[in-house]
Amino acid sequence: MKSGMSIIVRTVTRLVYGLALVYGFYVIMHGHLTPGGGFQGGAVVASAFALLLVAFGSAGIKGLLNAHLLQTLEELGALAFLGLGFAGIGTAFFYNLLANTGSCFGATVALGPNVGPLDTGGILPLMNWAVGLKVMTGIAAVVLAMLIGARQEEAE
Amino acid sequence: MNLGNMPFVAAALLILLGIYAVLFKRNLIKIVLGISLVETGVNLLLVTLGYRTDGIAPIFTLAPRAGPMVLPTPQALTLTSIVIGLATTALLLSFVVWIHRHYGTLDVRKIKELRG
Amino acid sequence: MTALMTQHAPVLLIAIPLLGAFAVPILGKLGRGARDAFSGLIALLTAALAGVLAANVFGQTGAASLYVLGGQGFQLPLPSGMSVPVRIVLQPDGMSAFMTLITALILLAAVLFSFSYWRDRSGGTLYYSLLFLLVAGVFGMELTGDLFNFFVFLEVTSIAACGLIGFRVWRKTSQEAGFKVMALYTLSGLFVLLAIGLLYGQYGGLNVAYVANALSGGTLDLIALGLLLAGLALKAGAVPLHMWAPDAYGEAPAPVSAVLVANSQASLYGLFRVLFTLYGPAIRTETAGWLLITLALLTIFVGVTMALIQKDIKRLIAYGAVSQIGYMLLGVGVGLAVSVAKPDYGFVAMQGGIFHMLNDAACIGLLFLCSGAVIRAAGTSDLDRMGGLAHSMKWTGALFLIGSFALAGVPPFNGFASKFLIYEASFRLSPFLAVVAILSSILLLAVFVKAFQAAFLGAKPSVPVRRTSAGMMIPMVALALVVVVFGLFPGFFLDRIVTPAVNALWYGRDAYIGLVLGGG
Amino acid sequence: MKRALVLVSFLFVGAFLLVAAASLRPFGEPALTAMDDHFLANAQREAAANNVVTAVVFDYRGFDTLGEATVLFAAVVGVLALFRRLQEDER
Repeated sequence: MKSGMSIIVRTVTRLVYGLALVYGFYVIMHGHLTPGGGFQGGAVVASAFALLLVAFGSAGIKGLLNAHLLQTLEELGALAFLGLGFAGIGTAFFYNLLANTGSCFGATVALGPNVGPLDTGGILPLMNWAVGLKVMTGIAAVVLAMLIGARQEEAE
Repeated sequence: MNLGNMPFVAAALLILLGIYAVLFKRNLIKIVLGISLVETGVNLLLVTLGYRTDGIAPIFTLAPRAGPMVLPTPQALTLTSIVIGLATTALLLSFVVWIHRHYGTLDVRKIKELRG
Repeated sequence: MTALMTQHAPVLLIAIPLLGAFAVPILGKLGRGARDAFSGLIALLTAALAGVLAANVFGQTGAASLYVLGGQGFQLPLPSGMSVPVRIVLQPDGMSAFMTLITALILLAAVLFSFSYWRDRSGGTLYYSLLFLLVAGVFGMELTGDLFNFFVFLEVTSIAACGLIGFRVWRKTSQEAGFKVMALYTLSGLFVLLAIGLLYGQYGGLNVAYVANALSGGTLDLIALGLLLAGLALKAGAVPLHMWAPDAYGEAPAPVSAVLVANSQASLYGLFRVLFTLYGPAIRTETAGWLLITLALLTIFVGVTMALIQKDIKRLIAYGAVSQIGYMLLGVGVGLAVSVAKPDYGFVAMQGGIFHMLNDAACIGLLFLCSGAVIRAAGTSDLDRMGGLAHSMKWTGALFLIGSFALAGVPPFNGFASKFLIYEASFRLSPFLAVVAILSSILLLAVFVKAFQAAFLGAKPSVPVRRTSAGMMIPMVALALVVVVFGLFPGFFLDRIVTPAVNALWYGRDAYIGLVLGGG
Repeated sequence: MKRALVLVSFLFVGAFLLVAAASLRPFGEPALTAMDDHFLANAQREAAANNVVTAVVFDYRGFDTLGEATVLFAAVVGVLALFRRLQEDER
């Protein structure tokens, strides 16, 4: 158990985790257009991390991920989200100040069903990214911490 | 009782199953599972509350037809409550790991230093 | 800058502790000095904001004000002729402002105390982060005017509190308590969420004022009320749902126990808000009032009798804290029972119950901080194994005694001021209530004097004790000052802050609804 | 004795929940939908987002989402605190 799981699991993991990452980032990026968003996409990305951890063991990914780095990134994500909330304080906290302004993500949307231009949503896509960063690193940190905690117990 | 309300009753039954596990099971992991079941039941109730007959998902990107859409608020609430459920489960399981380390068991009858 | 602070005080009061919580772990990498300085700064800023908010609200004699999050204007709940508020609203009124003052006071004391109490422990940055999260959640619960938002902040407090209860992982009991409390908190949160779901399903809205206006008092509303009461009473630690409270207060680090009391009080605030503002005349308030009174008597009785048999100093104080929840419930319950006829003594009872929240936070906070100093000095929390601490810790002993007297309602301390109002008013409703309340207070005094004697008097201990450092002494003295000043000049504070808070609950329902829905 | 008490309270809660579920309005026919209809009608205009759920989550109820992110943050900090590296005197 120490060095991860069997060769089949490892091979499948090698094949799948890249796809899972791409899909997760897609879900985050299109959160304001298609089903999904920061939380869901972040969870998909984190599940790719978790897959790596399970298949290769915590030793197998050493150097790639560590709890400190993940924690710092998570805090940055949380701060970014809070900062986006503060950004609208000229009008009201959490005011969507970029929507329909023509600037970054500021294009207007045609009413009713449409193809979904990416350049819309105001601060919604930015929030999706902030939350996505927060969730993927947060869940990965939890999984890593619990795995290391369980290892310590086995060693005792 | 009308049969049209069966989805709500199903959610209530799921909640009850969870509460049953919390009250009558002796293994900490099973208690955590029971709590998760209660959470799932509540989430299910929230989502069913938002359903509108023949409604489509409240997303305009390439929507199949311009019909009634289901209510978006319960979905947003459910999303929030799912994440909260994840957070509680993670913390509960961490406590379980430590309890196992300290007591060497997960049986609630043997974990009772705090009484009175 | 000042305009920003005044206008946006309600949201900043939640956002600033959150900023602290998110940023402390990053700044903590610079070292302990940076961490402590930043934590202190955040705590001070939060307290200042609570002061600004209180000045605003009490300046307008406790009338509610609005803050619409994310709206075109932050004071516009219903733009362009809508009938339902669609955005989340913060709606601080006299009662909310009163509660934020309590929380800010306890936060300041706890953070100051932690500087030296937590100096040589691991995980300091995580500790401060969780502390700020807990406080941000408490502020959110107290300020929000939205049902689901209330639930979210309830869960923030639950999770942060349990992280702190289990923080000392090397103690077996702390992990047991952490699991137990987390499980019960989660269930209480889910009850609240279920009730909110039912109300949403029925009325299609989540705003407190909107739902309050729409409530009809049918079967489903009563079921939702039952779920809300059960969930919030559990979180507040009222008997028979108190089983988590002594574990939580007893196993958490001492300054956290003080904050947990503020957390319980926030749930109690939620309970009062549900009963007075959300439901109000939509239910039979006499029945609800007597239900509250029954809970109150049970809570007082069980709290005091269980405190009698405790050997552990923190569990003893914890049961004292449980019994005090009963006094608050008694005062407000008497008020609720007569809230249709609105006689004078009902108002007095409410004043007593609400004022007691502040007094209880101050003296229980003081006692918990003292217990932290005592346990640190004696190296044990077992009352049978300590003694003679007064030889080297005169001041801590004196402060413990002040806290005990205040808790038991001995004049001239603050507990007397509020308990006297409760005795007086509940006597008018039924003498039996007053007798139980007074006898329990006397018993509580005996319990605490016994604890004082066991810990502080007796022969000088053979091993040298760790004296209370100045950093721990300052917050204790500050809380003791609050205890004494509120006891000496109760009338001043009663007029300035308690009466507006009571008015908000007792008379303010129509204004609360009218502020959001327009009209009146 | 204690088990009987637990059983009785369980049955009580069960009856309570089933009555609640049965007395809710009919499934699929929400009665008052002013708030949700506002979201459906105006999310594209006000928040410029095709996904109404995302518009509700991040725009109309953005503060809830901040709380939700905070809950997750609290859980992560709590778990990291439980599995932190302890000092020698804390084992």
